[in-house]
Amino acid sequence: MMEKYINHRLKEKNILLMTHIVMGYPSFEASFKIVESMVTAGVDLMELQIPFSEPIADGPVILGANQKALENGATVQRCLQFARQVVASFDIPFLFMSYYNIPYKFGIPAFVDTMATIGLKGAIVPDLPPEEGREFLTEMERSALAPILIFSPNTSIERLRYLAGFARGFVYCVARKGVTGMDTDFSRRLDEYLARCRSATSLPLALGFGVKSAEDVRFLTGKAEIAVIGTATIQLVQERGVAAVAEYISALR
Amino acid sequence: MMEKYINHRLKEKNILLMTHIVMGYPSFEASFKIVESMVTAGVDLMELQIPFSEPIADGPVILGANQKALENGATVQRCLQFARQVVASFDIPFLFMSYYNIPYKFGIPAFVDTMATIGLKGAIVPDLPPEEGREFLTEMERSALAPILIFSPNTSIERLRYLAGFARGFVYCVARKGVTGMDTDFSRRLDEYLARCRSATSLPLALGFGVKSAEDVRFLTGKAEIAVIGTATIQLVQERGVAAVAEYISALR
Amino acid sequence: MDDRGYHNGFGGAFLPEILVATFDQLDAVFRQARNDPEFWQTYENIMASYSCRPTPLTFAENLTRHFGGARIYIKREDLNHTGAHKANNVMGQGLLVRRMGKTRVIAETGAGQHGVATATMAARFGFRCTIYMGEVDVHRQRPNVFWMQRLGADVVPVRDGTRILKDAINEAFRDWVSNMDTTHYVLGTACGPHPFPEMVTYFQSIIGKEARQQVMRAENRLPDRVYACVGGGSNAMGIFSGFADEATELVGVEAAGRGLDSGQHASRLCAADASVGVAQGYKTFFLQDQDGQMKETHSIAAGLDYVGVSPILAGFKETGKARFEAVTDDEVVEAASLTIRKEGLIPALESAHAFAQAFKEAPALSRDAIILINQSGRGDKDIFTIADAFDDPGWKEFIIEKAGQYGRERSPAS
Amino acid sequence: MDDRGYHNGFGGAFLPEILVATFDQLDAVFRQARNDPEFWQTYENIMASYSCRPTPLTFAENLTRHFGGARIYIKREDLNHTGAHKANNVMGQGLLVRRMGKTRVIAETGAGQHGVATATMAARFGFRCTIYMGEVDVHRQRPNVFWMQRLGADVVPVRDGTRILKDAINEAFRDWVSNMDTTHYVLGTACGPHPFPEMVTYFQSIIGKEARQQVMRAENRLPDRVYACVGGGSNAMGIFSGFADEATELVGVEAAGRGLDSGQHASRLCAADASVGVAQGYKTFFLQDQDGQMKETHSIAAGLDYVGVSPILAGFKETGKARFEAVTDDEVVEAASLTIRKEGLIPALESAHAFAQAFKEAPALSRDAIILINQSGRGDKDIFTIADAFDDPGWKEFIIEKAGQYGRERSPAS
Ligand SMILES: Cc1ncc(COP(=O)(O)O)c(C=O)c1O
Ligand SMILES: Cc1ncc(COP(=O)(O)O)c(C=O)c1O
Repeated sequence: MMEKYINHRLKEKNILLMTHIVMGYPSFEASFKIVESMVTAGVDLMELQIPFSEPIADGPVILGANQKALENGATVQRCLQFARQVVASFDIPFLFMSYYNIPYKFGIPAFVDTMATIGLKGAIVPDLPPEEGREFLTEMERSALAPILIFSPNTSIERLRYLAGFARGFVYCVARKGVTGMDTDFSRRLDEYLARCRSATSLPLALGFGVKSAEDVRFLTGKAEIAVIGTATIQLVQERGVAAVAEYISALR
Repeated sequence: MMEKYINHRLKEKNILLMTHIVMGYPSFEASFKIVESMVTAGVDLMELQIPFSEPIADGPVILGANQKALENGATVQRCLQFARQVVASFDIPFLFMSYYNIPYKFGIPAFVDTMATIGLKGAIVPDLPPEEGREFLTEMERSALAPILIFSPNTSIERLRYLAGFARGFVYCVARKGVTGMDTDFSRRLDEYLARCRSATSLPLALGFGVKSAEDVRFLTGKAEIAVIGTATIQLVQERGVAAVAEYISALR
Repeated sequence: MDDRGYHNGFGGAFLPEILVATFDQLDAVFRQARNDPEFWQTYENIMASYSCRPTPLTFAENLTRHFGGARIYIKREDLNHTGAHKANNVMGQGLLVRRMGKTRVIAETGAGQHGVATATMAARFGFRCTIYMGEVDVHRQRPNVFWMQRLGADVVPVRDGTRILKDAINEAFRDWVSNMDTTHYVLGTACGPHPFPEMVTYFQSIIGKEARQQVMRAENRLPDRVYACVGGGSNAMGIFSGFADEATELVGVEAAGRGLDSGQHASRLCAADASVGVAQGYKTFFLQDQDGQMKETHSIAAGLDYVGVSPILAGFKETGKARFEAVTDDEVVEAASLTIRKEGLIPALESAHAFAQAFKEAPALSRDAIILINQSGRGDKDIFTIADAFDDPGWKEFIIEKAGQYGRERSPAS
Repeated sequence: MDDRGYHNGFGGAFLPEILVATFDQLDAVFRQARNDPEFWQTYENIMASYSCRPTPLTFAENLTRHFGGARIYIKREDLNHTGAHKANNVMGQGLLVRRMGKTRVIAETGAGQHGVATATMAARFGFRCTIYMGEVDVHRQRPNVFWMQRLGADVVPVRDGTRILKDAINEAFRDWVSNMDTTHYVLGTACGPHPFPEMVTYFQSIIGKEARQQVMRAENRLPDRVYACVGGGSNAMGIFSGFADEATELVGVEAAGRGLDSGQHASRLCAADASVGVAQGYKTFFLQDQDGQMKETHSIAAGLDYVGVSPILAGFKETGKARFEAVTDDEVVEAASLTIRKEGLIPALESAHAFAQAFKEAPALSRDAIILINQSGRGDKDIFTIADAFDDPGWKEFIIEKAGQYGRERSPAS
């Protein structure tokens, strides 16, 4: 389903953009406006992060957004409600992003059912390798939702293939070691890495971690199907407010 | 010599009084006045203490006087000069009292010679048992000065006899355990102790540590030849000044 | 990594993909070492010549008499170099780091105890060292920060999250995902993703091995009960390892803080507000809310102030292989005070939890019963906390005076 | 008492008559114990089960490499219970107190180390305990005062004299002359009237006995030089006891403070301003003026800040059986700092004197030379002093903050 959407869109655009927000940061109202701006500015897919108190794979910016959202009362229920509203309002695929404890505490089957009911298209759970995710993967499959698996630069080719076996929709390729929000060196080595990813899967590739400028997006065009902008927009909102988002996104591509 | 003096005086008095000062406390001028008052009030013998930084057998009052005197510049030379002046001015026997390090650093023969030259009659060195005092005792003997030995309530009868063998002039019987300046219980047990002391020596007995009132002196009369007043006068000077000394001493006997 | 370290459903390795290869390597090296009979010998030698293993077993004659019940023995981990059982774990991991050819270590620390131990190990092995410590803890545990710095470690105050131990762990993971090629993360307790719980337990099992032999030598039989405090669970797993027999009851003692109902405690195995979850890479009981967000914890003992607990102990809880209890801050201070006065031993406040529970039970046991308490560390490192717990006026005066002196140095004009 | 403990003219027992009988008793009990083969065994057992003897010998691989000269070994007295070699002496004397049937102990303390050790021993043996401590030291060493009080000891601040260690010794003697029937004075070092120097040396000789065996086991030969710091001289006598052979050079290291010419030091065996005298009951080198009045001393290490020195070491000085050196405060801080960073060992500032001198000599020695340093204690007890020596701003801030907190508690209105 999502794969089809991606390929379809790629007929009109050289590269798709996926953006990321932390639901409830800086507030749910603002979150809604950000989504609205992004969709209007032409974003193709979006990650909606359910904030978690221990976001182990996120850097300081997203980490701070998680905390702030929680302090402001971003419960899981409130996030689900927000997602419902967003999915109903905008016509692009939305994915959940969160750490495993959130669906785990909710109850995996119930969580996946809720996602399906709301109309989300998939989920990224960065601390859930397939070895630990049997139940989650089964439920996702049953509901025809895409579990987005993650490739990393130091994943062996055998393991890339192993992961690919569980992936649906697209694969999220982490550009480098480290957490979100640090600079990435867009260079020949990235080409080699993406080629390796490509050899392991026929799914579209999304590349994230450190993508933030039109130049970065240009570099990726023709190499990945999706450029993921995460930390950059949160930083933008912090520095220049929600109003700056639309212009920023439009200028990326 | 001193023994003769004591026995001679005892023909006129029931009990003799020995008092004690720390040279240079509160000042050398005051020390001189105190000696003068005491002699005038009828004191029979006096201890002149050369202050020492570590007066291990003295209680807080005499300890404090030692320190104060040292702070005020009471060097050994100054003390010798003071002693010379006092011996020349007053016609009773004066004894040095100090800890062993003072004569030791001065040089034992020179120290004893100086004592003899000045006209002192003996010395009390509370941290010098005869086992350690061979040289000192020899020098004192040579100069016909009296080393005053100390008996204590827990000295065995054998040792009392051993100590008596080195004693000259009189023996200083410490009334009880502890340091100078604490209360003593003048009771039957003291009688027994003095009887034990008496059995070990034919020398006159001086009793010290805690003697401070006419009542105490009365108790000792007929039991000891000499009552030693130490801490009491220093306390008196501290509380009521040098002028109070004469009256206090006169009232003791 | 085939065996993912599950213990009755607890454990696992919930890792970001970027760390999977690093854990595969760690797991392999650990297995290799464990199967190499010389490795344990090397480990024992280093602990004997650098720390003072075997640590003694002390018969607490006065406490035994005082309670009039069971014979009380104390395993003296307080005598270890750096003052706690933490030394066992760090030196062991140091040997693995050397095997892996890495040159840098990182660690989280709460009380500062594990940070000092790691910085010490790094100095001795010649590794570079970074210690992550919640900003709140940096302030609370300044003496340990001072020592870590003297030992050459870079101490990084963590200003994110609740700025305590769990946040320091997250931050250490963030460093690790960037620097895994050169760097090993020396986790401080029997928690975290597999193989950490097993690996830390393996090194700490030296406590139980020795203690078993020592009790057998002294009494010619096994103890009836063994008490250990439970923070992450490493000292408990260490001593329990020696007494897997049915005959000995294992008692883990958690921090009930201001009471299990107060919301201010750190009990994950005895409290109603704990439940199973997945965080920091493993599945266990966490103190968390209904959404799965971690709660703030409280204990008078900084080293017990943690939201998770060893998955192996969580397994023991489920199977009944160990019994878990919790004691309050007040009970702990009283137990520490009694132990100091009666035996001249100063248990760390963490360890004093084990003492407090043992003291509750000892009087009711018969005079031939034997109990063993693990004194995981020494308390003199805790003077700021203990002095506060005793509300000591002399201490406060001293600090105020000292501060005055420092203040005057700073502003020589005033 | 026939043998009066003279060592080349130093020693003796210059006692007030009231104490003679007490010393006769002590001397007799000590002789008896010494001639009883079971006594040493009992002593070793208690030190093995209550402290962690034998303490290890650590090869300082990194320091050895750093200096490129002699192989450096470190005897780890820092791992003793209560953190220093002082434990050996107090536990030994505790056994004698029990033999004498006394029920109370008193002690002097400067750094607080010996006071804590004695209070610990008293707690363990069930004796009442009073510790005399100069008022200046009570303020400087508050943490130790706190622990002594927790251990049940009565800490009496001595307000007489210079209000430091020597005054505390005088005060302890004053207590003793009043209470000798029930009370034993646990002198803390190899000083004082006979038989104290010999008795303390006897108990501390456990260090040298062990170290000799350990070096022999490691190197199959004796060390070329043995270094120990010299305060009163007990740790030095302890380790030197194991190496009386001609083959090993014994090096005692005193505190040169701000320099031997500064008038602010505590060197009695290397400084021109020391001379032979008699005080505190024995004859030795004292820092005294021409009249024989004791001088003020200075050392960065409170435990070395004493006017006298063991008469046995004074004898060694005269016969050349040992060599004596002195190192300055600055050299000591540098040596401590290097040892912490290179080996992860935190020597007490006292012990760091021995390290400093060894470091001066090690580079010039050949690579097969062996030197042994006695780490008499651990430095984490000294954090207030060490932090000051390093002039650590973070530490000062922490203290100022803490003081602010205590200040607010005191005046809740403000
Ligand atoms: C002395 C001591 N005991 C116990 C603990 C708790 O850790 P664990 O449960 O891993 O033994 C700590 C942690 O810092 C500690 O310092
Ligand atoms: C650790 C340590 N080393 C050395 C000394 C000095 O004493 P001694 O010369 O008797 O060993 C002290 C005294 O407090 C001490 O605490």
